[in-house]
Amino acid sequence: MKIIKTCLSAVISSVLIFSPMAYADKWSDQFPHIKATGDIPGDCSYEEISKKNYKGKTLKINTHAVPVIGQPTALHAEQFAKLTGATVDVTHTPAGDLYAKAMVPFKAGQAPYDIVFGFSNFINDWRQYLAPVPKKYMNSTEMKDVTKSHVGVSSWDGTMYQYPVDGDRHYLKYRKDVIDNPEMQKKYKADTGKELKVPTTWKEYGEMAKYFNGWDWDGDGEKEYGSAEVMKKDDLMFAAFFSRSVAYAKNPRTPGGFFFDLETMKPNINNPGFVEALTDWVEATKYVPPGGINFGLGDEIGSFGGGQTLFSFSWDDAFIAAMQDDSPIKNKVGAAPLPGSDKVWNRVSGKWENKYNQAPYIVWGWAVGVAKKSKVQEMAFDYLCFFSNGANHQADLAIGNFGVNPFKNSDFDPNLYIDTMGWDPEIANSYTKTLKDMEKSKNRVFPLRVRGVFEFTSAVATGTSKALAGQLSPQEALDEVAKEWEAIVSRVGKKNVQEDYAVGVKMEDNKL
Amino acid sequence: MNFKQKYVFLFPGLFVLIGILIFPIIFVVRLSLSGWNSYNGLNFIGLENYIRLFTDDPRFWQSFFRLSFLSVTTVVLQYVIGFALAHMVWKDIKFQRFFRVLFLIPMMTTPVIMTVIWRTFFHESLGPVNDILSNFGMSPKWLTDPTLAKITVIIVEVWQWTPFMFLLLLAGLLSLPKEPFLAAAIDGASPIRKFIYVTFPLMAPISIGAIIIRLIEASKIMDTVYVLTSGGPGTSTETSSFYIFIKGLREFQMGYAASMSFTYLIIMIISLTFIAKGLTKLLLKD
Amino acid sequence: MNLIAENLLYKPDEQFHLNEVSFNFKKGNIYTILGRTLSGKTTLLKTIAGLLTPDKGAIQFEDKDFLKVPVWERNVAMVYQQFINYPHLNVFDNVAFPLKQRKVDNYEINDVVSKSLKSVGLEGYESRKIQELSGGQQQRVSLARSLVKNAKILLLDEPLVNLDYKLREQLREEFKNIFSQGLSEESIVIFSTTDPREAMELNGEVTVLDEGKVLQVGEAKEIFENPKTLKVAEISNDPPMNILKANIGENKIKFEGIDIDIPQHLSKLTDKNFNLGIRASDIELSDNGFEFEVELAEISGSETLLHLKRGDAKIITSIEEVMNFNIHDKVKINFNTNKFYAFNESGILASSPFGGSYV
Amino acid sequence: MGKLYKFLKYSFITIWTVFVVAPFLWALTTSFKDFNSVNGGATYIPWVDFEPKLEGWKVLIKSPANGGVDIIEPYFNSLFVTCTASLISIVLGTLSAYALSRFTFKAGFVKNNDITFFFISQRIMPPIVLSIPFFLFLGAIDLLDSLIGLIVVYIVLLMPIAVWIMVDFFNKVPREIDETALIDGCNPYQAFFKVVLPNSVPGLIVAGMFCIIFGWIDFFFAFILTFTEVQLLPVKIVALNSSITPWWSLSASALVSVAPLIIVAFIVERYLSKGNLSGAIK
Repeated sequence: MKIIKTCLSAVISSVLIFSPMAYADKWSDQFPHIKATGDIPGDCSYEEISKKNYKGKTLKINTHAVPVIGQPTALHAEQFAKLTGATVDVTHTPAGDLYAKAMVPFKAGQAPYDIVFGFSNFINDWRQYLAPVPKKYMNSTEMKDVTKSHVGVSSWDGTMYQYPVDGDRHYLKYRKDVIDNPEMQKKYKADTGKELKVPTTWKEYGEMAKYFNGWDWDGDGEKEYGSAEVMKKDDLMFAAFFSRSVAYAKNPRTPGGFFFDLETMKPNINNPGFVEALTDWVEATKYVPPGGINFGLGDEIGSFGGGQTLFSFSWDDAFIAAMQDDSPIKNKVGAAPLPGSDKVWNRVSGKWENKYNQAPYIVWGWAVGVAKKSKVQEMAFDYLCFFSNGANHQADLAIGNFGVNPFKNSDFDPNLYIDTMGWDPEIANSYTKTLKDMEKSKNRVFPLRVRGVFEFTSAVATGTSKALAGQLSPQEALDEVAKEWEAIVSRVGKKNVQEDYAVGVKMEDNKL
Repeated sequence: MNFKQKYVFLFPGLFVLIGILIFPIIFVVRLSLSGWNSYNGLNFIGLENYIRLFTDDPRFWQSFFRLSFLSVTTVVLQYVIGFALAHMVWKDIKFQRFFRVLFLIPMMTTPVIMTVIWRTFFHESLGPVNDILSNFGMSPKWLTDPTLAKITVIIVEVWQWTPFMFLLLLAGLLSLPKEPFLAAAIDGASPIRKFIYVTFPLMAPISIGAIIIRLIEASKIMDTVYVLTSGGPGTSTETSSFYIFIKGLREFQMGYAASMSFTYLIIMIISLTFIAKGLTKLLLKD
Repeated sequence: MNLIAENLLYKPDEQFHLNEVSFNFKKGNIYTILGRTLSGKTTLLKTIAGLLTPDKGAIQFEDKDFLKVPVWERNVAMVYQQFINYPHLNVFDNVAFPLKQRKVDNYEINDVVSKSLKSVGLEGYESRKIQELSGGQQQRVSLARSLVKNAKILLLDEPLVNLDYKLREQLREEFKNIFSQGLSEESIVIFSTTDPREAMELNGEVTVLDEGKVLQVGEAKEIFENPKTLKVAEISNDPPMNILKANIGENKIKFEGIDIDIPQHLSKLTDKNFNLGIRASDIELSDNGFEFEVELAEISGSETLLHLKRGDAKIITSIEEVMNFNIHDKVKINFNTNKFYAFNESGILASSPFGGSYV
Repeated sequence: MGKLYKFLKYSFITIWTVFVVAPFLWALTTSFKDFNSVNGGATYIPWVDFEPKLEGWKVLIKSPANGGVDIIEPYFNSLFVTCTASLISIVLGTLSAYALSRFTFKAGFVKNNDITFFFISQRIMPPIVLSIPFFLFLGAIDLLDSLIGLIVVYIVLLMPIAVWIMVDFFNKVPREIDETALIDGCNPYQAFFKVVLPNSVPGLIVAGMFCIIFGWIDFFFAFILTFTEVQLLPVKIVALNSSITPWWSLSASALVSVAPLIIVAFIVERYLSKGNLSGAIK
């Protein structure tokens, strides 16, 4: 099948040389990065951008460290410079420092960068310093392809401040070679009396992880473990906790806020739903690899991607790492929606509802904006538009460690992964289906995007990590977080937080 | 000596320092009276930050005591080990130059980078330490046990900064006058007595200086904690400067972070003064 | 034209370093400042050099206000008790330093420096490093350096004190020679010392300093023979003059149960109680003397110093030979009564064997 | 000296040597690994335990568009900023230290020791908070993102160290040396430059070394105060921390960044060996 496709595309492209579409090859000769597709027509295609002349102008960009997002930024900068004659300076900054690196100059009234990369949940703090995406780009062919939820994540109350270049979400990654292995299924059934299948609840997840913890189940001579999770008390940790919380605490029948009760602005964070999730998480410390409660995202990726654990559930990276060409577990992993739960807390009635519940967490991910004070805004938007034009985006998707993930409707075509990346069709299908279903779900949670968001998330990280370390019980830890949240709300001003939070709730309640 | 030229010597340095610092220092004080954060500008909220700090932030004080424990422990260890090493390579030892240079090197590594190496070194499933220890049936939780994590931080700090003590003390030893040692030798003093009654007292002034400056530096312990544990597990390795860092650059509560820093500065100046006096009393008896 | 100081006062901390010091030094002479350690000698020399500025008082030299002249323009030279040289320069450059500073031409420098090195006995050492020299040689270098300048005021701050006995004797002789030939009529030499013998041998005017105060000024002989006060008597003798609380009655001097006939020169004393002074060298062992107990016996060179005690009276005597004593031995001594000094109860010399009196 | 003492001495030195060297050896071997050989568990010997790769080293010179960080320019930037700032700090710090060691200052209750402490106390403030004011300050004088701006800030970081070491050092150089120079006709400046300074080389070397070290290893200010024009080595290396911590390239960079300072260590050791660190005067 694959061979036929390759031959076919070879034939097609050889035909194309002599056709009017020969531009594709003109550009791909010059820019080998897009050799798989050639230029794809669009408002920001190579062809269109090459018509611009930015000679003598300088574009300054702060982006993430190489390679994730950082490398495509630098690569497209190089291409952009070649096409337009502009000078493009790129700085690379570790993820944790991106916020401060841009925020310090913003607050000081400066704009040392024309383009700043960050995360989508910076939007509320940053938007006053960012230029809204102009109409021209909103109507571009490239933008039209972006999924609705990613337009929502990039916008604040209908105005887009962040240019979509990447899509992020949390989903479940599992070892297909174990879960789908009949021998293992038999063994698991014999030992536990339960079916071994892709877990649909966190309880199942925990049981399986515990069962597959601490023994060599893939026969490589090393011990394997249950699950790799972001448990290190850093800036990403709270997201992992929210991913585990949505199943218990996001009730589609109680609109009006997941993190807070929008009306009263009372934190929900210590309600039984969240406490249940944290209890699960504390339990999880028993089936993570040694040192697992000090794992950051990098460790999680390394651990799952390196074949050390059965499960993992945060950003795409671990999955992509596992599917790299040189990975020992290439085509041995599967993607699935986050587990759900058999019960969900109803904060209105104050009771558990014994109904199956599952909710995708549209976690924040890479986002990028153009500084309001930038003197080269047009060039900056052209660059961003160029960054994610059809040809670049498809080529970027194919390179795992670029960190560019699907966010366009056209990205959910399994063939893309089968052809260009050599994925097993079954895996590609489950991957795209998982992502597509998240887009369709009506019971989603969007990231918290109120002002001073880091005070809130940092409090969550501190509280939950105390629970993970056994310093506090889950209830005590979350009570502490709730108290801290209330203090922050009163410091920031209830009205302000409420106003900001309403924007997110509108999306969650599918009203936008 | 007292010539008017003395000002020409002192003032360039002093004024350059003051010139560069006067604005930042005043600004920090002003900042500490504001609610400067991600959404507020440089407003004026009086002593609110300080009230919050003193009445409603046990975490700051916990981190401060943790810091005191960590910095005092590391500095004491650095001093003892540094002195021992300096004394050992002071004279008659083989490969003297080699050891002297070798013992200096850890100080020259950039903490943010070197600590990453240490993190991999102590990595509980992929690092060499537990790989070797597992042969003996041990697998200490270097970074995930609240107590052991503190010890790991101490180990890394000791590794990095013992050379500082070592260098100062070795330089001190090498510049000691010879006469007292001759006298001690004539008296037939044992090596231990010689150390207690001759070497140590002669080294007291330099020791005090070295300890104080190390305390100042150790109190800023931050990169190590950030990279190794991010203050975890829980809050068990969180120090003042790391907490200020979290509040300041992560949560962007700059006003509050400034008030913490200013308070911290005052506490440090006072306690360092006392420590310096105490050490002087302790080590320079006459 | 003289070096005149008036009421110099220097009190940087609780204690006086100089307390109303005045003097009048004339060119062509050697002056000795005699005083114990920390008596203010170095302070005084540094004040003259200009390294210290007194809190009060005035110094005049050649009719100019000397305090307004900075050190480097005063044309003084100074030798310290520590062997101070420039460690980064060799012997020649050390000695040549002040000349180069004055921009004297090289030819002359060579000439003057070799002459000066010769006079201190260091020919052939020109290119040696300072650290390679012995203490005595180092001190000669600094002496040579102070001589090449032809300074108007030469300050020597206990230059011999850190040398061992033999070298000290030798250098002292050389100093005397150098001073007697080398010094022009234009310069003033000021020599400070703790050693009374040194002061006597230099044979110039002596100023006795204690706690920053001038106690007595006079020819060395005069100070020796007629010390103005008890303090001076102590300072100007080595070992210090023995002082005994005594009283007079029935033509006897009485102390600690000892009765001695009053010598001629003390017969006119009017006070009943006084302090009796007697030099260690004026006490001798004698079988029919008074019994004292040995507290300590020190042998120094060819002498023996005996620390003796009787009741509250403690005296030191020197014996011109080496003898062994045990502690608590009883010895008998006699006083050379003609050498008795008498100081009144406030410590002022009442009568000396040489007829002096300040009462 | 007893045999026991000797035994203890050599055991201690051996243990410490192992402790000092271990992380470097670990970094060395790790620098030749890649993602897979790192995540397969701890391995030590190339070819035997794992297949060595040069990726970790290549990353340091590749351009970002090719997935590297290209540390060459930052390397020289770091050297330049560190050396210049150290030099200025040493010059200014040495002058101030000399004044504080030799002359008496008094202004109200402020005396020499207080001024010295003022200098040293500049190092107490946690850098996080100073970063914002420094940012505004450099912004106001238009020196953000420039080598000069960094040098200005580093002077504040380094001068206290220079002052501290040099005050200590000058206190050990007999003041009679300068006095003699003054008496020999030097004014205070000449005395300082012709006599005191030549005899202070060991102190200057040690102070210089500390300045260079503390300048070289600073990350924080370089991070906050530069954007695109100027990049210093530690900032550039830390930017290797993408989502995955690349153990291999960080290991290589740790070794690369410590290399120039080893030369410094040798220089310092030479001066130590000469034993004239205290001024060479009795």
